[in-house]
Amino acid sequence: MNAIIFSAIMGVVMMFSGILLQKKSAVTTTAIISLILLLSMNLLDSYSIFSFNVNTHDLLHFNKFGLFFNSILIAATLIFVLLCGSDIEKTGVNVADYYALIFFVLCGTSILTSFNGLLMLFLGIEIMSIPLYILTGAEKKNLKSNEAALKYFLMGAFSTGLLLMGIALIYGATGSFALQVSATMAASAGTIPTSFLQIAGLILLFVSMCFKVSAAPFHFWTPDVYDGAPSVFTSFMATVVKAAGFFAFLNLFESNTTILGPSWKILLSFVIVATLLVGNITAVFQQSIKRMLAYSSISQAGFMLFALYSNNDLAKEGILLYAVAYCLATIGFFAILIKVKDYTFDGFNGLAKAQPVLAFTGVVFLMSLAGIPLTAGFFAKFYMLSSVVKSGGSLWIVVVAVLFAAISVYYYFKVIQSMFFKEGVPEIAAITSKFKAGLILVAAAIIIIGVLPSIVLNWFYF
Amino acid sequence: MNKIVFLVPLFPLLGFLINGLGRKSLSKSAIGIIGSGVLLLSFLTSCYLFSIVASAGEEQLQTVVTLFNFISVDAFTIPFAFQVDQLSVLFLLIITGIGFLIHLYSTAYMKEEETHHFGRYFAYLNLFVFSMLLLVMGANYVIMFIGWEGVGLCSYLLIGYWFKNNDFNYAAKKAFIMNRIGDLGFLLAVFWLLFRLGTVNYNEVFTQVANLSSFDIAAITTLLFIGAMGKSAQIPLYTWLPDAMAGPTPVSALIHAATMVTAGIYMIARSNILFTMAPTTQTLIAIIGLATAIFAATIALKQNDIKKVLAYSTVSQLGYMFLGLGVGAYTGAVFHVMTHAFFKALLFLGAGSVIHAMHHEQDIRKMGNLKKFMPITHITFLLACLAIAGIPPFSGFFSKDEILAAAFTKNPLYYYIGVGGALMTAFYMFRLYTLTFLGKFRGTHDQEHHLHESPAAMTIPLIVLAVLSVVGGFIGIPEAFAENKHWLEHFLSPIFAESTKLSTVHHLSHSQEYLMMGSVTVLIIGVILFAVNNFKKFTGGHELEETGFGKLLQNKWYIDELYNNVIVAPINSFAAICKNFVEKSGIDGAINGVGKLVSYSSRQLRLVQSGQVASYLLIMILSIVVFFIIWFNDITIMKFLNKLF
Amino acid sequence: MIALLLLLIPFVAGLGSFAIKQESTAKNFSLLVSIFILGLSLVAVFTPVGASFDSSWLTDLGSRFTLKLDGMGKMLCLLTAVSYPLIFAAVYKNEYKNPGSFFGLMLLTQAGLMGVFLAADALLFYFFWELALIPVYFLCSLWGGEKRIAVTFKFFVYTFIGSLLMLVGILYVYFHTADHSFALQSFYNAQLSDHQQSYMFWLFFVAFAIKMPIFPLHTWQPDAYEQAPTATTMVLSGVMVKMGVFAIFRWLLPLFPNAATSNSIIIIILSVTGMLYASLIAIKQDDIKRMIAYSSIAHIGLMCAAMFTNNKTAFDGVMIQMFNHGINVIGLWIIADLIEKQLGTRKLSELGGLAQKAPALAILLVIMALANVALPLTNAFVGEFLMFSGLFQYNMFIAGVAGVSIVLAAVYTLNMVQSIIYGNLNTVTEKATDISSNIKLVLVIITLVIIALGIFPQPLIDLTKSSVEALFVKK
Amino acid sequence: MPIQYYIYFCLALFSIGIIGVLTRRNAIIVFMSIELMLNAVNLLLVAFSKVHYGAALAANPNTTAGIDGQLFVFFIMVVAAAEVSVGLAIIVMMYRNTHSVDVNFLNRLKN
Amino acid sequence: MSTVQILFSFLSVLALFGAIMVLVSKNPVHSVLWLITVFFAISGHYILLNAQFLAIVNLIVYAGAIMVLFLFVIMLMNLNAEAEPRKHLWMKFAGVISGGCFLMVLISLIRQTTELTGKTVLMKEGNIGLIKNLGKALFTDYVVPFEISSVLFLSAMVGAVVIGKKD
Repeated sequence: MNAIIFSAIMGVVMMFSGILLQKKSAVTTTAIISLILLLSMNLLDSYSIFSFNVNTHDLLHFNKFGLFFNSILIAATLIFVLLCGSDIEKTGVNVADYYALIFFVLCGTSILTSFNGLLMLFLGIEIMSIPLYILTGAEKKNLKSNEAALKYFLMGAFSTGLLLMGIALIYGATGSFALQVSATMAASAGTIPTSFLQIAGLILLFVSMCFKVSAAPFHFWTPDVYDGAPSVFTSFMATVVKAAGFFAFLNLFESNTTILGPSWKILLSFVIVATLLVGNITAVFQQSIKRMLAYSSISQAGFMLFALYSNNDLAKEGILLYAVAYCLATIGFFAILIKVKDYTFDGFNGLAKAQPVLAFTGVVFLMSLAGIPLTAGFFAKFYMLSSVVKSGGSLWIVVVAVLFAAISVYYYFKVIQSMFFKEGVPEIAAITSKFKAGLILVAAAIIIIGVLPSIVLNWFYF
Repeated sequence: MNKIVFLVPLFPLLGFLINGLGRKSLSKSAIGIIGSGVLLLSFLTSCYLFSIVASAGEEQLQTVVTLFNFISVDAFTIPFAFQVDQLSVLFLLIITGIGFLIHLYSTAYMKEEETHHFGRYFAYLNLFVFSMLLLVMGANYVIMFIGWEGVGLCSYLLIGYWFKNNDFNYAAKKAFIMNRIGDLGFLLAVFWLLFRLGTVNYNEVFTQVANLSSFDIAAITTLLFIGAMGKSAQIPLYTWLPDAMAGPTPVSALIHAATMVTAGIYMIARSNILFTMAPTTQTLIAIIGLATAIFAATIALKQNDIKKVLAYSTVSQLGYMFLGLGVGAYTGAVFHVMTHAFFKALLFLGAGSVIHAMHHEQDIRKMGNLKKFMPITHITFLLACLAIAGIPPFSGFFSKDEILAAAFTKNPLYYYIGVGGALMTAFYMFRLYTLTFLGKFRGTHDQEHHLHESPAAMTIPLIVLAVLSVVGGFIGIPEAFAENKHWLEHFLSPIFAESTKLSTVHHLSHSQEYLMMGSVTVLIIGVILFAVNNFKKFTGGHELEETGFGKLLQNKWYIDELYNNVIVAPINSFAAICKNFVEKSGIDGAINGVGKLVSYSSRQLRLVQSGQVASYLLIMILSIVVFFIIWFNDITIMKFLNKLF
Repeated sequence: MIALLLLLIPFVAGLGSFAIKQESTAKNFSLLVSIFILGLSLVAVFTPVGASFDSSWLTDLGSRFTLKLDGMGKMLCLLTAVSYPLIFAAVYKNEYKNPGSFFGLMLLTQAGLMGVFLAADALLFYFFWELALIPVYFLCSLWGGEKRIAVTFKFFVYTFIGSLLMLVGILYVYFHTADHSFALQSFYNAQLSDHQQSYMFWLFFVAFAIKMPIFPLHTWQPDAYEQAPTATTMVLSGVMVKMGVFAIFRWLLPLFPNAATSNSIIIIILSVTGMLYASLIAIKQDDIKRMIAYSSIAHIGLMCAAMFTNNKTAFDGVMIQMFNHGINVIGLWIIADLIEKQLGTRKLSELGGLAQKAPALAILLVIMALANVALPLTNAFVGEFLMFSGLFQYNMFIAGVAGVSIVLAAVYTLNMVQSIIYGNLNTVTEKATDISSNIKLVLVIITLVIIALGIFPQPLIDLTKSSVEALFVKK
Repeated sequence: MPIQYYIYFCLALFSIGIIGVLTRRNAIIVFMSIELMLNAVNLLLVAFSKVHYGAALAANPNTTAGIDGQLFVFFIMVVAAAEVSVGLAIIVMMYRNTHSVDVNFLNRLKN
Repeated sequence: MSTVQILFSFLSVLALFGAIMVLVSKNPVHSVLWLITVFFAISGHYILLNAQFLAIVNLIVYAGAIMVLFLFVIMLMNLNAEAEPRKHLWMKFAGVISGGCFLMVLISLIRQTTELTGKTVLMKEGNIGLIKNLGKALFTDYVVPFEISSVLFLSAMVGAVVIGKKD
């Protein structure tokens, strides 16, 4: 509960900080401090040392997994603000409001990591999405940003409609919005004739969640929105929000899969393969690195979906690890991307000469995204694949996945090629040594996790 | 048999190292002395060994000496061992003895070479002798194979000695590759032995030969014979030998006449038991040998290059030796190897001296009447010709006669064809002799002006060899003339004991033999006289254009062209197809095709992202519909998927 | 402990070398390090079996940081350790832009190779398998020829796909181990039905086949060898290729014995086809480097064929051939590089007559060439002899067909020798000079090794005997 | 009144909303269609709530079963209101820049 | 045919007709007005279901606030019929078709359900829809979401400010 309450409060605080503080940097500092506070509160909660216990009437349910995941998200946000704070300031005038919105998003993620019913799921998603519509359109004069905002909003609202229809049908079948009920029905799904209403509802729910985590064929908003949104917020959206979405997805379907029977795996593998295909294949031919990353995030989502495919303990660990690895790498690389004026591949030519630190850390991030060993990304993918193999899932989908992973190497390494092997003079914004230090730390973290992933997981298991 | 055995190959090896490394620093004379000195040393050592072996006589003497284990794996162990018995010691004498003479000869013949090339020459020569000794002394097939390939290498190096001339290089390469083909056969035979017997040591192989099925033996012997074909220039692998004349003449004398080419005969004689137990292979050998003998002889009839003639005669003589092996006359074959070594080396050296005098002119149509200018060469050459022609009592007569006699007992047809070959031999040899030494000189004037007898270093070997080729025959006097005077047969009997047990050779009656010898001799003399008279009055120029059959012969039956068009060219074009089409378009094309496919599909898939909200949502809705449909008939889909994976 | 050192020293030194700016310092540093490692590996070779290292790594996954040094590992570590000083010495006079990184990456590669040869844990093995690859990617793309980026990238993706497939295989086997562990031993004891084996077998084999490479997965190799900086090419063809061979011995055969035997005929036929095919193409090659590349494909093909004969003799042959081929091919690359550096061309048709200008080079080249055609008393002969006799026992006919490659090898190798050193000088070769001292030294060392191992191959055979025995104990 | 009727009716309404979203280009109309969908859902929820209530009523006269459904509708309305404010703000912003509310007018982001 | 059924069918037809008119009418203002009609019809349904609170809220929030907002915006932009250019016919066609498919699929699914048979909606009576009960539930069991929804409004407000504010 701490996270929800405090994120809301911090949001309000940020709103006022805009009025009270003149200097933008001061606002950023406030945001950082309050994020640290939020993180510590959440951790305290997860260690159940100090936490507000409100009787939520089983609408919310806090378990260690969710809280830990939430703290990962908050920590990712913290890193994001630390690296990109200056760029957030550059985005527009009302910096404080952006931070406020970010905190509201965090409130939404906190709900999504602890919801115990469709009602809170719905609210959480909405609380998470609405600020994002705004952040997407933050660059008001930039038509791309406008377009992105409009598209995101319309499609988001539409998917909300589908979500609600799904919820309604489920409610019709079960007479309740609680997860357990459908779970219990699922338990006895074998005996009683499966309720078609519930199935229709679940499928619609599945679709709308796929939309949220941008899984094909419901991914279409992703490239346009990520591309159009201000890069800072893109990196936030692509990491924190998507991870939260995944957690909700996992949490929602953990127990309901059996209702759908065999078609569940079929639908899921269909979605997974489609996602990997669209993500990787389309990314190959992009000129703009930002857009390439948008597609790559789709392909990453494809990998994360494996956690859903084989929902076992390895999958849970895997999604944790994946969230960490993916957030670190993506935030890190976006931080570099933002510094470069030209987002095309040629814009990166000769970066290794101009800014060796950026280039080298960039290589680490990209390798982690590609899943090369010695980086966190490898173990993320490794856990996902092993969870599938462990669940006795059919091997062919794993093989397909690794083949697409090999394709993903293509576009990630294209960036490396232009950074290292091509001549050019990239235009780069001023780089502070603090920023470099931050990058190096993130890269170091990625490599450490890449060598010893157990530190993250042990932390999770205490 | 003590460690002294190792000295024999050791000396040449040392010579090779010293000359090879010091070829820049040492002076010519030093190189010459070292080069031939080491041969003399190992010749003396071999003489000593010979004395031991000879004195040991009939009773088995411990012949195998192991140096160390070359290869030792679970399946088998291959010792680095030498075997010195009657057969190998005989070859040792031939190799080191003639080798020494030829080294000596070379010191004079190669005088004009630059010092370091001179050193290189002797290094190669020593290396050759070393490998040849390995070949002969090896106590198992692998060591023999080491020498076998070693001599091939040296002949490659020596044929291509004048490496600036690319034709020579091609000749060298041809020699090496053709030998390799043979070697492959040899190697497979060795594998077969290892597979069946788990050993390649002569003693064990020959004792366990009973364990081999007849098919195995036939296969092994055939493969070995293929090896011999390559090395000893038999049909169909003979074409490298005439080309090998590109090398310096002493090399031709040593390698391509006296020693290396007889390796095949040695190998078969060495494994005589196997061959005796494989009659089919024996017939094959006999036929091939005979065919080669005749075939080469016909070619030799029309050659105008002095060395080419000798080369083809070598091939033909080797054919006789194989005929001997084929009909089971192992002693005869070895005997002929020896005598042939004498007179053929002599012929080559004589030719060398002629060429030396004629300033590297090799066309006999431009020579003539040389007897006036270089008497010693002339006399020795004449003796050699008589020997090879088989005029009694010259050495050639005895050895060839022995083979022919054995052939007759096997199958008279062999005999008659063999005799035909002998007559041709006599003809082309004396054609050569006449054109070179008799008649009137047909060369240019300054050539005539410079004509001179060769220096002592060259004439001494000639004389020695001449003596040998005259008297060499007396170590193998046939039964017909004197009972048990066939010293060689007695000497070698332990080697061929097993085979003689197996093969029942019924000897001819003496009267028959006299008749045959007499008639053949008469015929040969007739041919000789005809040849001499015919070519005495040959005067240059006209009759160059051969026609019809003659042309065919002059062009060696167009065998080289045949090989080029039937074997080499197709392989080349096939390789070209592999390189330019299969590799580029086929395999690599497929690989790159995958990449192309990816980028193409990427370009197509981008268009789905049309940027229009409506189309996005449309696809969403449709896919929802699809989901429902999937759900409706999930069972069938499951079945399908399970069938698929 | 010594195993760990073999792995750590190049790794740390490699990282350290990035800091070095001056060319000479970088060269000397890396040379010294490599020589030190050589000494270390010699110690390792002579220490009795059991030089291993073990520490916990991923306890919850059941993967431990286990290094094991058996006969085969010893030999290959020795090969790695021997080849690096030679390579560094050979390229000592070459110019490199930011040499610190170059030699650093080279040393990192060495660390990766050592790791592959030492790892006794599947996951660890996979780690090093990739770690050895990545520095090579940068080496080739940064210091390579003009088409380097595309070619190297093809090479990288190609091998990466292979290793990913292997990863899937590893995972699958891992979940079928009794004690859910990646340890080598428990992998050996994994219970797999023949049906499962046959799938896993191919997943693993493809990875190794691409690395070796085996026809028809070889097309990355000639381009890569041609484009890579020669020092890297030497590592690639001298040592890295052996990773595949090693991996088949260490992982494939013990893990899936039944699948190996049931698929052996397919693979042997593939390899033999590859041998002849590569030899034919080598005959037609006009580019020295490509020719060497194809000849090396042919040799590897023989090794691969021999590895599936399930025959001790052949295995012994493969073992020593791994070492010998590594040494010989490095020698050939040095010469090829020398010629290119000196005369600016690799076209055989443009060369000729070097024997007059550079007799020393000529002699050494001839010896290398003879080793390449496996002439007796050169080291290659023993290996090929054993492999062929093993293959012969597997199937006479196939052995006979494969034997043709002996002849073909003679053809293309002699072609090369003839068109490089024989014949007359031309405008290109006029300016040739004899080889510099450092390269002469390296080549002489290689020559001595060639001849020494050609006459006394037994030590190598004995070194790896234990590993061969182990392969048969399993079955 | 059988529940099926309600379901059919609401689904029809919902589908009409979808069709509207798919076929109209005017952002505002599209948005209105979405509101239509939401309303369909609302009605369906209420209907279901009454079904469950009716089912529970037999057992217990003063049950509150099904009340959650109606509250859910309430929350949907809340969210809808919030969405409308934001959505219209975005549309207005776009109109400011482009003087058009055509969804496809801005088509910079594609492929 | 009871009055309830008559009312139900009338309202439903009205709603559907209005909904269709929303789509087909060229002039946005007309569409808004038609949508309001739909909302009224739905409110009628609520009353029929005796969900009085929702009926009122629906009227106030939707038909009142939201629709007025729409109308306001439209008039502010004075969009008229020509404002919207023609759209490709096939796109319209495809839209209708896929929407229809969606409907068909769902309906066919519902038709197969055995569970719904005999389930009837309790019309007119039933007091859960009354403000008293709803309010009690809202402020006891559902207080948390209720409070949280304030965050929603807050963010919406901030958002509206951020976007609307001139800078």
